[in-house]
Amino acid sequence: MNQPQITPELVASHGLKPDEYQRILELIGRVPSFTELGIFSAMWNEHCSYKSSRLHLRGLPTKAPWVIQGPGENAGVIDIGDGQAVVFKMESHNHPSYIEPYQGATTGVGGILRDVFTMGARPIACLNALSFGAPEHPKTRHLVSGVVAGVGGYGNSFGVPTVGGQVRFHTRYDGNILVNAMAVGLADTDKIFYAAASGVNMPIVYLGSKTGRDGIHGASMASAEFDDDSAEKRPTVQVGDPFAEKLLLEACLEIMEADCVIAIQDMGAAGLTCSAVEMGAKGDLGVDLNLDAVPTRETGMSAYEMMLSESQERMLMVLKPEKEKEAEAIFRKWGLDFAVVGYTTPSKRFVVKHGGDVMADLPIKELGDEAPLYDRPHVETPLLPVIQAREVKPPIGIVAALEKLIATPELCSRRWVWEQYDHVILGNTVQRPGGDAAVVRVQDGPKGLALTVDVTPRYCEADPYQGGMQAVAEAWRNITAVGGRPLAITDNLNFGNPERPEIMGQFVGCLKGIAEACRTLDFPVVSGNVSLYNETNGRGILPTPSIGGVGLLDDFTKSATLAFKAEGEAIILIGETQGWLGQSVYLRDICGREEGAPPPVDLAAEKRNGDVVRGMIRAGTATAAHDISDGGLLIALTEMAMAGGIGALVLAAPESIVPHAYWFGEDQARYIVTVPADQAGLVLAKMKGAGVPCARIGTTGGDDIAVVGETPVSVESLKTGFENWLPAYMGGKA
Amino acid sequence: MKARVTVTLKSGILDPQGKAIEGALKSLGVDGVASVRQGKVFDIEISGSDKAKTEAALKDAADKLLANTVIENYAIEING
Amino acid sequence: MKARVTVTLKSGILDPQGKAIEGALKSLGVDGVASVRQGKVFDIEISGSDKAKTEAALKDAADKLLANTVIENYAIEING
Amino acid sequence: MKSAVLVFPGINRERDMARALKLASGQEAAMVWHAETALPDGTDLVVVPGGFSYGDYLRCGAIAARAPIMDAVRAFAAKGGLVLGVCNGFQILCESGLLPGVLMRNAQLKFICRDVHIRVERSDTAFTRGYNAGQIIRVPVAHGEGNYEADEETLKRLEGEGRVLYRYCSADGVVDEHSNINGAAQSIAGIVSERGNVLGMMPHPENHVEDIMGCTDGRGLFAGLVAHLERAA
Ligand SMILES: Nc1ncnc2c1ncn2[C@@H]1O[C@H](COP(=O)(O)OP(=O)(O)O)[C@@H](O)[C@H]1O
Ligand SMILES: [Mg+2]
Repeated sequence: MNQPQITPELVASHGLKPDEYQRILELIGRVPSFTELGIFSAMWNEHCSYKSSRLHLRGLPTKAPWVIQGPGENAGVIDIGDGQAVVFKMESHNHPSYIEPYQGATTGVGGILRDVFTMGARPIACLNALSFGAPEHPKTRHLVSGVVAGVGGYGNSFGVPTVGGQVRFHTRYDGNILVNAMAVGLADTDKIFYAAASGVNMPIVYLGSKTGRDGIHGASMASAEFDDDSAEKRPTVQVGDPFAEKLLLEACLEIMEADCVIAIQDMGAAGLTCSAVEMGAKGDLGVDLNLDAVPTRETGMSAYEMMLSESQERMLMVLKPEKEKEAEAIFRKWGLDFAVVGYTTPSKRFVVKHGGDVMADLPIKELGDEAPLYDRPHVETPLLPVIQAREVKPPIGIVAALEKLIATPELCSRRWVWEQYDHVILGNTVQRPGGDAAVVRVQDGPKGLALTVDVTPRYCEADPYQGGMQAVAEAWRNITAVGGRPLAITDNLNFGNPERPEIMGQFVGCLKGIAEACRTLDFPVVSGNVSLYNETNGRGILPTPSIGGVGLLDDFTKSATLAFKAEGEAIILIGETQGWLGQSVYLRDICGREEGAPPPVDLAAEKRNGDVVRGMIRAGTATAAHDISDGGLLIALTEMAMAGGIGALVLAAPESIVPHAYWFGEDQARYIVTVPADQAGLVLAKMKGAGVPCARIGTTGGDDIAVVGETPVSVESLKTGFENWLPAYMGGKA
Repeated sequence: MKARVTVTLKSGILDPQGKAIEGALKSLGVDGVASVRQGKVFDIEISGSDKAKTEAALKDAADKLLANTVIENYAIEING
Repeated sequence: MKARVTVTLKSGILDPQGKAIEGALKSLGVDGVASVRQGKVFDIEISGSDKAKTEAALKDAADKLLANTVIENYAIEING
Repeated sequence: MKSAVLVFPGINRERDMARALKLASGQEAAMVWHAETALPDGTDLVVVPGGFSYGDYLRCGAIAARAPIMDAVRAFAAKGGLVLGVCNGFQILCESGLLPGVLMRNAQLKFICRDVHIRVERSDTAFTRGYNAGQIIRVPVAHGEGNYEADEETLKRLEGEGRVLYRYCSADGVVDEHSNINGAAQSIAGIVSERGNVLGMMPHPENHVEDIMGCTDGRGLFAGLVAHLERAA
C-alpha cells in the first residue's frame, strides 16, 4: 500500500502544531509512518488528550466516602448502599450534530450509553442538555427537530427512559449547537468492570458491529473550529444503530455475568486507537494488534482507516483465556461479530500489523502520558456592575410581564421535546420530565434516584466564577426540591476556542466556581467531558458547563413534586429575596437588556435552606416543593399552579423591594413549598428558629394567579401560552 | 407529469436497516443474498409540461428535502 | 448479480409521510407538486448467474418479507 | 396464569410486561427466546411485548413476525389460546397475519410518549373482563408507528363484529380527531381476532399497574385475564 509522504501540510491537516510534531519526532527518534501520524493525531487532539483543560480539571474535588470511581474511567461510579452502585457520565456530540442533527444526536446518545454499560451497569435513565441558536435563525428549527428526533430515536429503540434535560435558545449558539447526553446505569458494587488490561499474552477481542470508514477524523473534527468550509467535512458523519447497541448491551452484560471479562473498553472517539492504547497503558502492558482480523464492512480498508474509524457499537475486551469459547457463543447468539484481534505483551509498545507489515510501533505509555499539556494564557472576565432594581423602569405591568415571560422560548414548556422521548419505559419513572429533577425507582424500590441537568450560561458569561458555582448549586437544588440527597455530579464543559485568553479565562473561572461549590456542598465530580472550539468565525458560544447531578432518595414514595396539591394550603417562600435583576430573564426579555452582574451564590445559605426543604419533604410536611430559578418567584409560583391545576392568592410585594424585582428577580438559594394551612405557623416558627429566612406569601386555591393589587390572571390562560410556544414555533407558526 | 426520485445511501455509510434485512433474508432461507441496502423512492406528480423545468424543480426538492446529501445520493427519472 | 426491488404503497392506502412531504415541498416553494407517495427500494447483491432463478429468489424475498402485500406492491429489476 | 413473554432481538419492554404479569397473577412469566420452536408446556397466555424488534427496520414487526417461534404462536392461537400483543407486539401480530391491518407512522410523523385515555368498548371478552363497558381508562402510549389502518371492508367487519375493544378518547370519553393520538382509523387503539382470543393494542397497560406511576388503570386488563382463565379452568 502506498503511504503518503509526511509533509508539514499533512501534519497540519492532522491538527498537529509544529511543536507537537517536533515532540513526536523526539519521542520516537524518527519520522512517523502515515498510520503512526494518524494515531498521534487521534491521541493528541483536544478531545482525547484534554491538553488545554487537564491542568485545570485537577482542581475539581472528586472524592467522598460514597465515590467508588472518580474521573479517569469510562464513567463515574458511586455507592448507593445495599451493594448497589450508580454509574454515570455526560458527553457532548456538538459538532457532528450541527452537521447532521439526527445522526449526530443518535451517535451521541449511543456513545454515552456504551460508556455506562462498559462498566457493567444496566442503563436505567438518560438525560440531555441541548443548546440551539436563536429561534429566528434560519437553521434552528431544522436542528431542533433533527436533534430531538435523534435523541429520542436512539434512546427509545435502545429501551432506556429519557427522563430529563434542558433546552435553550440563544443567538450565540447559531453556528455551534450543543448536544450533551447523560446516561445513568445501575450495577452491583462488586461487579464493576474497568479498562485496565492485566496479564501478558491475553487475547484482545473485538466485539459488536463491523468497522467501516465512518467518522474518520471525527475526534479531530470535534476539536476544530468551524469555518464556512466545514460542509466539506461532511462524509465523516457516523450513523447510529440502536438495535445493534441493544444487542451489544445484552451480550456484554451476559458475558460479564458469566465472569469472562478481565478488561473492557468501548470504542468511542478515535475508535480502535484510543481503546487499545488505554487498555494497555492503564495495565502497564503493550498491545499487539493484527488488523487482518478486524471485521470490516468495506473492502480495501487501510491500517490508517481502521485505526481511526469511529464506527459505532463496538467494544474491545480482554477475556479470560479459558472463557473465550463461552464468550464467543454468547456473542454469536446475539448475532454480533467476535474476533481476536490482538494480544497483550510485556513490551509496553503499541504494535499494529496489517497484511504482514508493521504499520505502527510506538511506546504505549507515552502516547497518552506524553500528550501535550498546555497552561494556556487566560485573562479573567471583567466584573460587571450590579444593576440596581430601582433604576430598572418596568416597561409593562406585573401581570403583563408574567403572561409574556411564561410564553417565551426561555421559559415555556419543553413538552414538545420530551414527549418524543419514551420516559416511562422500564416502569420506574416516578417523576416524569417537567419537574425539578426526575425520580427513578431503583429496581423494585424503596430507593429512588433524583436526576437533573443544569447550567445558566448567561450567568457564566457575565461572571464565570459565580456562574460555575450557580450551575452546581442549581443542580443540587433541583435534587433537593424532590427530596433527594445530592451525591455527585458529572460535568460537560462546553466552551469556545481555548487559544483565546478570554475564553480560557471563562473556562478557568467556571471551573473554580464549580470546584468551590462541589467542595462546599459535598457534591464531588466523578466523570465529565470537555468540548472546546465551539466557535464559528471567531465568535464563541456562551460558556456552558452543563452539570448532571445524581441524588438518592431512601424511599421514593417520600418525594415531592412541584404541583399544588390542594386548595387552601399555605404557600411559603424560603430563602432571602433582594430582587436581583442583573442577568435575569426579566431584564433581558422584558426590558431588552442583557446586562449586569448575575445573582451571587451563597453556598452556606444554599446548604442551610436546602437541608430544611429536604427535611420537610422527608417528614411529609411539604405537600409541594419547587426551587426558584430562571424567571424568579412569580414564574416558579405559576409553574406550581399550572402543574396542579390550582390557582393561588398571593400577597403584594413587601414595601422594601420594588415589585418587578421582587416577582422576577433571580436571587439564589430559594424555594417555594406548600404546607397544610394549620401547620404553617409551626413550620415557619421552626425555620425562623433555625435562621432560615422564610415567609408565608399566600394560599393555594381558585382558578387564578391573584396577586393582591393586581388583576387576577387565569392559570388556564397562562398554561395555554406556556404550552403553545414550542409546538407553534416548530409548526412554523411562531 | 409523473416523476420518481430515488434516494440511496452513499456507499460506505452504514445501513443498519439493510444489515437487519440481509440477516432476516438469510435466516428465511432466501438463496444467495450477499448484501442489501435500503433506500427510498418518492413518486411525485408535478404539473407543467416543460421537462427541463420539472427536472430543475425536482432537483431543488431533492436537495432541500428528499435527500440528506451528507449521507445520501439521489436520482431523478421523469416519465412524461 | 445486482437487483433492485421497489416497494410502493397500493393506491388507496393512506400515506402520511408522502402527504407531509407534499406539504413541506409546497411550503418550500417547489413548483407544481401535486402529490407525493413514498416507497422503498432494496438494492440487493445476490450470487448465482441464472436470471430466472434469481428472479424467483427475489420474488420469494419480496413475498416473504420485503413487502407487506396487504398494503404494498413490488417490482423486481435485475441488472445483470 | 402461566404466561410466556416472547423475546425478539430489540424488544425492550419485556421486563415491564413480566412485572405486570407477576403482579396480577403471582406467577413469574416464562421468557421465550425468538429462536425457540415451541412454547412452554401449559402456557395459558402468550404475550408479545413492546420494543423495537430488529430495530423496527423495514416495517415495524415485519422481521419478528417471521421468527421461528411465531409458528408455534400461530398454532397456539389456532387452538384458541390467548395471545396479547402490545405496541411492537401489536405490530408483530399484524405482520404475522394473526390480526388484520397495519400500523403506519403516526399522523404527526413523530414518536409520541404520553398518557392517553382509551374507552373500553365492551367488557365481555377475555381482555376486557376487568373493566366495565364504556369505562375510560388512562394508560401511556410510546410509539412512532401506531396509526392503525385497514381497508374499508376490514374496518367494517371489525366494527360490525364488535372487535374494536379499545378506542382513543378524551378524558370524558369523547372520540374525535383531537383525542385520536396517532390518526388511527376510527380511533382504534386495540382490536381482537375473529375468535376473540388474540388482542393487539398500542397503549401500554403494563406501565400503569403500580401506584408509583400515579395511575393503576392498566391493572384491569391483567386482572381480567387472570379471572377469565380461572373461570375457564
Ligand atoms: N470535565 C471533566 N471533569 C471531570 N472529569 C472529566 C472531565 N472531562 C473528562 N473527564 C474524565 O476524563 C476521562 C476521559 O474522558 P473522555 O475522553 O470523555 O472519555 P471517553 O473516552 O469515554 O469518551 C473520563 O473518565 C472522564 O470522566
Ligand atoms: Mg468511553
